[in-house]
Amino acid sequence: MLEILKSRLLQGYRAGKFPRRAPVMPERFLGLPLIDNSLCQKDCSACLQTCPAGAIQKESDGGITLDCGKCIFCGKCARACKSGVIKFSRQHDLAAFERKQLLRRDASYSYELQPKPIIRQLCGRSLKIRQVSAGGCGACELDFNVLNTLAWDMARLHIQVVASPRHADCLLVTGPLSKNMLLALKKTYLSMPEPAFVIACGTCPISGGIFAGSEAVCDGIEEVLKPDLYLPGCPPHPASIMEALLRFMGRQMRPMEGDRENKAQKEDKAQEGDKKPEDSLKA
Amino acid sequence: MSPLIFAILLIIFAALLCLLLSFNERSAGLVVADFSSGQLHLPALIALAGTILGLLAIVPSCAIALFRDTLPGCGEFMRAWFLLPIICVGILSALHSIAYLDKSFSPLRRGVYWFFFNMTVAMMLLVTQAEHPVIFLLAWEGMGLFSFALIMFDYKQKENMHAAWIYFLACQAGGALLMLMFFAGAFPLFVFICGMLGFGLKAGAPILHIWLPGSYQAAPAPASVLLSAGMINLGFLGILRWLVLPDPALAPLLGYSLLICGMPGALLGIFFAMPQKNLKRLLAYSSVENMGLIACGLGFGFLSIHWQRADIALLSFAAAGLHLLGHSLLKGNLFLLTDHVYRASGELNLDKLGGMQKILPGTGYAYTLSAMAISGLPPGNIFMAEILLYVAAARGIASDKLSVVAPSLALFLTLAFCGVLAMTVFSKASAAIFLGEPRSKAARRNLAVPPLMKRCGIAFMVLLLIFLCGSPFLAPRLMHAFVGQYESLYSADLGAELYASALDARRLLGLVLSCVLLVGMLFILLWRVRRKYLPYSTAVPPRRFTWDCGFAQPTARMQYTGTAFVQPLVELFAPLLRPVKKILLPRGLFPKKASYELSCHDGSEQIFWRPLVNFTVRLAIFSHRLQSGHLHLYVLMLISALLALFIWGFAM
Amino acid sequence: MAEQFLILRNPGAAPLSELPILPFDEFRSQALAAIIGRKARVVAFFAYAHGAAQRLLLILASDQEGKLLLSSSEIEGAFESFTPSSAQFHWFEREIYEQHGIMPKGHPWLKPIRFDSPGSNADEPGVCEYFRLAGEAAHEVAVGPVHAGVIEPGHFRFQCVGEQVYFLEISLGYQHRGIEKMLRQGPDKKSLHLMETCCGDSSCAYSGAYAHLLESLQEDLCPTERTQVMRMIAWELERLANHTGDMGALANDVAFRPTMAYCGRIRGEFLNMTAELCGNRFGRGLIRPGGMGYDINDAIVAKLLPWLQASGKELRNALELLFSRAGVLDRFENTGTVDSKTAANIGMVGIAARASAQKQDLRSYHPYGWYRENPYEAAWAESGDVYARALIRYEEIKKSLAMLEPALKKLPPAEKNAATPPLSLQPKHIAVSMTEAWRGELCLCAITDEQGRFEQFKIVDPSFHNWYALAMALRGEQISNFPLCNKSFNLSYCGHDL
Amino acid sequence: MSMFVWFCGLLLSLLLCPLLSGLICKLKGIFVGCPGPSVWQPYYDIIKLLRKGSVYSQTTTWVLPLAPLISLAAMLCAMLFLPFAFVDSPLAFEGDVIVFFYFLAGARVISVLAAMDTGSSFAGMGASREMQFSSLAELGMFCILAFLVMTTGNFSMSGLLNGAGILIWSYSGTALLLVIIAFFILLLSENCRVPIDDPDTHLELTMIHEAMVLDYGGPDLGIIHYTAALKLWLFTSICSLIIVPAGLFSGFSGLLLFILAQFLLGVLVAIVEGTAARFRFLKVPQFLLAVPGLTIIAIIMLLLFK
Repeated sequence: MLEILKSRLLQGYRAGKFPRRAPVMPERFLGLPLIDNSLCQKDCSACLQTCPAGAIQKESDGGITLDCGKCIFCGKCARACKSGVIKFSRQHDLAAFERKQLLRRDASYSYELQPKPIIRQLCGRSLKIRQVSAGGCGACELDFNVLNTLAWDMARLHIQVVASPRHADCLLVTGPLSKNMLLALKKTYLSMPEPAFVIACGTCPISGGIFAGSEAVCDGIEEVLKPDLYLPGCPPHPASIMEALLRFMGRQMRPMEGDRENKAQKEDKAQEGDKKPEDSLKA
Repeated sequence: MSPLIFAILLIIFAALLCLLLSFNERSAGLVVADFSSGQLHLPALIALAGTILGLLAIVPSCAIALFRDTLPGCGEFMRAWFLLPIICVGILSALHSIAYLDKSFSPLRRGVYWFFFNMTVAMMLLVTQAEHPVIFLLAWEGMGLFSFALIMFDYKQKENMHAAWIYFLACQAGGALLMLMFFAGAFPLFVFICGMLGFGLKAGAPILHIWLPGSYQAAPAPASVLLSAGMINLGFLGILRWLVLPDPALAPLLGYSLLICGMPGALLGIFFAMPQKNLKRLLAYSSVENMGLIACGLGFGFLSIHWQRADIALLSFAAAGLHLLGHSLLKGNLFLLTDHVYRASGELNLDKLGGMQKILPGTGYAYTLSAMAISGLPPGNIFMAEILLYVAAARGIASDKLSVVAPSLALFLTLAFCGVLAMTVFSKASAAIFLGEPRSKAARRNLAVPPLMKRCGIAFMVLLLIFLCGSPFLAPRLMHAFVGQYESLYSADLGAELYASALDARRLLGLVLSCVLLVGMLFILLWRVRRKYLPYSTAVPPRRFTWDCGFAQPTARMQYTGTAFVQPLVELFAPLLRPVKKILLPRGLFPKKASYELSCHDGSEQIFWRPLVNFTVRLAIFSHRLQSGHLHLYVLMLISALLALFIWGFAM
Repeated sequence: MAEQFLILRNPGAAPLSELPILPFDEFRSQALAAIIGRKARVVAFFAYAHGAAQRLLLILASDQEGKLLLSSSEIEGAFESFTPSSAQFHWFEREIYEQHGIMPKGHPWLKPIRFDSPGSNADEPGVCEYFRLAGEAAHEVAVGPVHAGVIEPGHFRFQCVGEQVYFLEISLGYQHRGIEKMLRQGPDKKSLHLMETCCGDSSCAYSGAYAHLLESLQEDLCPTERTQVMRMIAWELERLANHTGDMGALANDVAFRPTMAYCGRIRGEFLNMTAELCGNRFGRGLIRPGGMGYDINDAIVAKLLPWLQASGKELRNALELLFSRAGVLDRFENTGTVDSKTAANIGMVGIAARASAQKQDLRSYHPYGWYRENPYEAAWAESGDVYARALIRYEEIKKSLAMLEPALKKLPPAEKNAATPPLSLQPKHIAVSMTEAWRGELCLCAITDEQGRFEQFKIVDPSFHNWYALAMALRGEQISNFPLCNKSFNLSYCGHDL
Repeated sequence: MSMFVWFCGLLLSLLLCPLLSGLICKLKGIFVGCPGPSVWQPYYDIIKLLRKGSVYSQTTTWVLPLAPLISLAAMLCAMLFLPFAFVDSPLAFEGDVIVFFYFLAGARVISVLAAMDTGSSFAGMGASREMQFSSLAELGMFCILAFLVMTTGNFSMSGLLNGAGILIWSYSGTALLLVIIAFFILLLSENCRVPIDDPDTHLELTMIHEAMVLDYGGPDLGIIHYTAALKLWLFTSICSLIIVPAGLFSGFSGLLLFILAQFLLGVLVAIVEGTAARFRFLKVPQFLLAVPGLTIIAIIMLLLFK
């Protein structure tokens, strides 16, 4: 007992500040891509050629569209682009309620912020999640699991993982939906009482991600289930998942567009001074 | 002629007529009524009519005895109390028998069955009636013999014959002991021991219950009902009528011995019921438990008289009486319901059944309710008895004297532990039979169950309900009866005590019933709220599949079997139960086969009877050696015997 | 009969012409002789189509000599199974049968492992003939593919009576994504990312092994000394993060909340350190063939060092707390035991093998990269139970922490930024590269065609060797101990299913 | 007046019982260094579940849909006999203890049957464990009852719990202490707490209570959560009533103390959960058999020193 108390003193109170304070993402973190099509060279397709996931499309007007639902956030395109059309910000909030909102053509942030009213009414203060891995590499699961740890402690924000789909409000799917998981995913969804929601967590369930095109996968879950929330990322950072879940529950109000990036950076600098490194990184 | 004698004669007459007609081919094959499953033949009709008319004839006198307001004639009340289950169970099992004896039985066999059935009933009635030892002994012996014939009705199966022979031996031993009891009046202790053993044999006392599980399992279902719900009680009647009544001085001794037999009996019974796979065997062991508890109640009552605590005594007697009736009806019902299951599936092995609720919904409700009731859950007839005994024991615990506290405490804990183990046993049984998915082809077979059988089940449930609601009124009357019977035992004036206890019991049972009613009302209220006001529950919830982790092909093998359900408890009590496991473990990295089989042989057989038999056999072999046939050896024996006598003579 | 093996050191490549192609009987007898005589282990055994012919390729590792032995044989449609002689082949032969329909004759346990055509005839994944415990009292407990926790899918079939497990069979394949197939004709722009997503928690080990593989196939792709150190940092951070997470999970399974909570958080610290290096918590994009995706500058070193020290201290404290609780040790000890004989029979690798007294660690016996110059002494234990596997993790955590600090302090200076040359692999070569991922031995094997493309690419994840050990560990165990046993192995589903 | 206080106690118990579970979860969080779920989380969960739909399995019969409400009704009826806020229940009668515990047992049996009704191996596993552990716990419970009967000479819930006042503490405090420890073990076991069960685990193979209700969703599950919270409250109530000498407090101070005592016991449960590791299942029976063991020692002490 004494040892436990001693240990508790040493370990300290380590809960993260999210969502009260914006998370500080690592220096080299690749978040929301910002596209400046005005700089795009017409005859250049360096980004297209280098993208391993085929997320970039050249549009007829000369600009490009980056599909976050396909992007695996490797950053190769930003390095390949000599004219600086593509930049990856350190912004973590990537989730969207509609698939088409993931197509990025500019630097604005125009995601819908409010979920369907029923979700907020029902799950605003109690969201029970059943997670299903449908193929994939297991990294999304790991980073989702992180939300259970001290630093994130999603239980304090009314989110919990439950054992049975019968207990769940929401199905969180990761992975590109391997053919072998098709039936299991359907059965899990069918086992949930109404109303049942679906979250596609990670690039894989949205489009198949890096595995798109393989014979053994279905290229995302859309052909089986219509997700109520799309969260790109490979894997999404815990902060992204957390933000997405909160937004899904209708509990996270975004600061309006425009000043977001600046604000985040300012906060960064302000925090760096007074915080220990481990604290700033954890959040 | 009293109605009882008339009934006995009528039943015997019907039996003889039935037997006579059965041997005549023409009349034996004469069909009187046609049911979906079989026909009712003339002899059977006669026997059936005899039984039912006879038993119905007793009802009025029985009712008068039970509800007469004045105290005298308590002997009559007791007799009526023991007659009550025989009447109920007799009529219903007779009706069930019609459906039981379907086309597969030849008319002759039916005739024989009915003969023995009627004779058994008649002898049981005679046993309750007999006032003279010789008649009693004759009736007792007849009851044993005729029921022996019923048990060996299905004589083609070897194990049935084995069970029947053990039963026969037990009956003969019991009869012999009782004979000794009646004709050795000079030695009270000897009389007592003989009587206890003799009647204990019939009442399924621990160790002496050896015949019980096998014969219940072997007998045809209606006969099992007769045995378990009617005959087994008569052991207690014997003890009350022939042991205590003639010699009230035996009461304290009887109290101790009943309590000392009853508690381990109850525990052993329920322990051995736990791992049983055969449904009827499980019920048989549960009978041993219930008999143990009844013995506890009676024993505690007699002890309390000895302690001069009339209030405790009265409560205990009322508890024992209610328990006896409740057990008879519930056990009868459960045996009959088990027969429904057997009819529909041809299977009595718990581990192979499952999902029968969908095939036999009515049976499922009735079984589950009866199972909950027999494990002592409220609102059940057994609970009504047990709560009285609990209160009695608690009053004993609150006493100042250690000699009172210790037995009360032991009884209190025995009751609690038996109760919770019985809940385990019966939730295992009803879950394994009725709930989940069928575990074998048999459970999926869905053969027709004759409607008559089902109606018998309904009748049982109605009777149970009537007696449940009547229990607040019956309990005080039981107290009266016992006071009247054993008035000589009480030293003080009983009037006030009796009045208070009767009031206590009536109030307690009434309150329990109203609590149950309250729960029912609360439930209905909650149910309506749930249905009406919760947004999504107004719609009919979709029926999908049990959550199977998303696996493609879940099978019925993926549910707990009855044995698996109790496995942890059986392992925990393995030193007591000594389960015999035949396990072939999977060997090596890629095993070819593995298997598991568990059986629990009767504890008394292992610990007591087998060593006893072995010892006897060894003794016999040894004495056989002395009989070698050599003359000189006999001479030597003669001389040594003479020598021994000489020495003894000198020593004196 | 002289031994005919192509001998390589890890990582190594050789022209395909040097690979002996033996008649099957000789191939078989030599392989078995090497397994018995040289105490060699099966690292990989697979079939591939070479033109019209079907070839079997076997890679053995002799730990004491630090050598890899390669041999091959041409067969037609079927061959005599090795499994009855050596159970190490068991899973590989099932894979061969499933992938190519080549029948290993006499295989005692031929069932699909990934439910992928053509060898598996199942309509639905996971549906096959399971071993049964006979007797009416016996029942099955089927768990998965969708589990109660947040873990990957797999199907576990327990043969039980009540709480007692008599047999466990594990059926995987739900995570099958066809990575090996997608890698053929590479390397292309996807290849590295596919390697990193073979098994999400071992991204660095995979990308490292892949880098070594390409570096051995292309001579001018030569990692600098600084690169070697940086890779080691990535690997050991990965190891630390995963071992820490596992210790927390083990604590969780015995419901010991303090250590579970602390380890969960500290694992995050290690992941965040990795993210500090490359922006991704799993080290994606950090290691690439020929060099590193990102450099470690002084600012990062200054940030990481105190961070590492603090986290290390907290971690030691959390683990000491765990190992000091009698209740925890009681749960750990004698639970899920795999004895050393079984471990050797099955051919277990990694921490699970080291916990069952198998002295094997690629960093010691087949050193590669940084470990070549810096000898590493493997930790091992005897008892083979959950306790041993936890203890090995604790020892390795201590060792990793001890390696990381000096490495970070004394990073070799950055060399003049020489651009990595474009990829052009040697044609008609065979290359094998193994790294000790945190779970154990990870083996990549590539065969290039005339254009220097991958004609065949084989991945053997450590879990591939170890899943059967988990099944063995559960025999005769209580079913309630399964989560604990499972966590103590913590095998990868996706790494196995690929 | 006292009747009004009792009624307030009853009402507050009905209202506050989920808060106790919430508090335990919160404290467990704080114990390891994070905020933990909101104390109101159980309320949010229950309200949400009541508003959701449900799905029933084709395998199930009448037992599954009825069981949660039967359990709740039985539990509600049983709690009428408790002397809330140290005031004797107006419904008390001799023997109501038996009704109380048998109603609880009935609730347990019906939920076990409901679990078996699904035909799922997990539910069967949970049911089998529940029956095993509760059989042993019941034996302990009745030992404790016997002890209380012995000390108070009364056999109604109110008499037993309120009677165990200053007197016992004064003449056999040690015995009472043993009994309280024993009862606390029962409290942990009956409410599926560490070290017997882990309410936080979500692994099918190790759960007891949660494994049994895997197939419930929506309103039924909400009712089950509430019933579980109520059961915990009933047990902490009994525990606090045994500990606190009744005569000392009356009226609203008693009510206040009563509520406070529940939450203090909740803190104790949280501390146990925060520090203990869970037992192997094979060891649980030994742990549970300690209850009758301790109580019988207490009874012997009582007999010796009375």
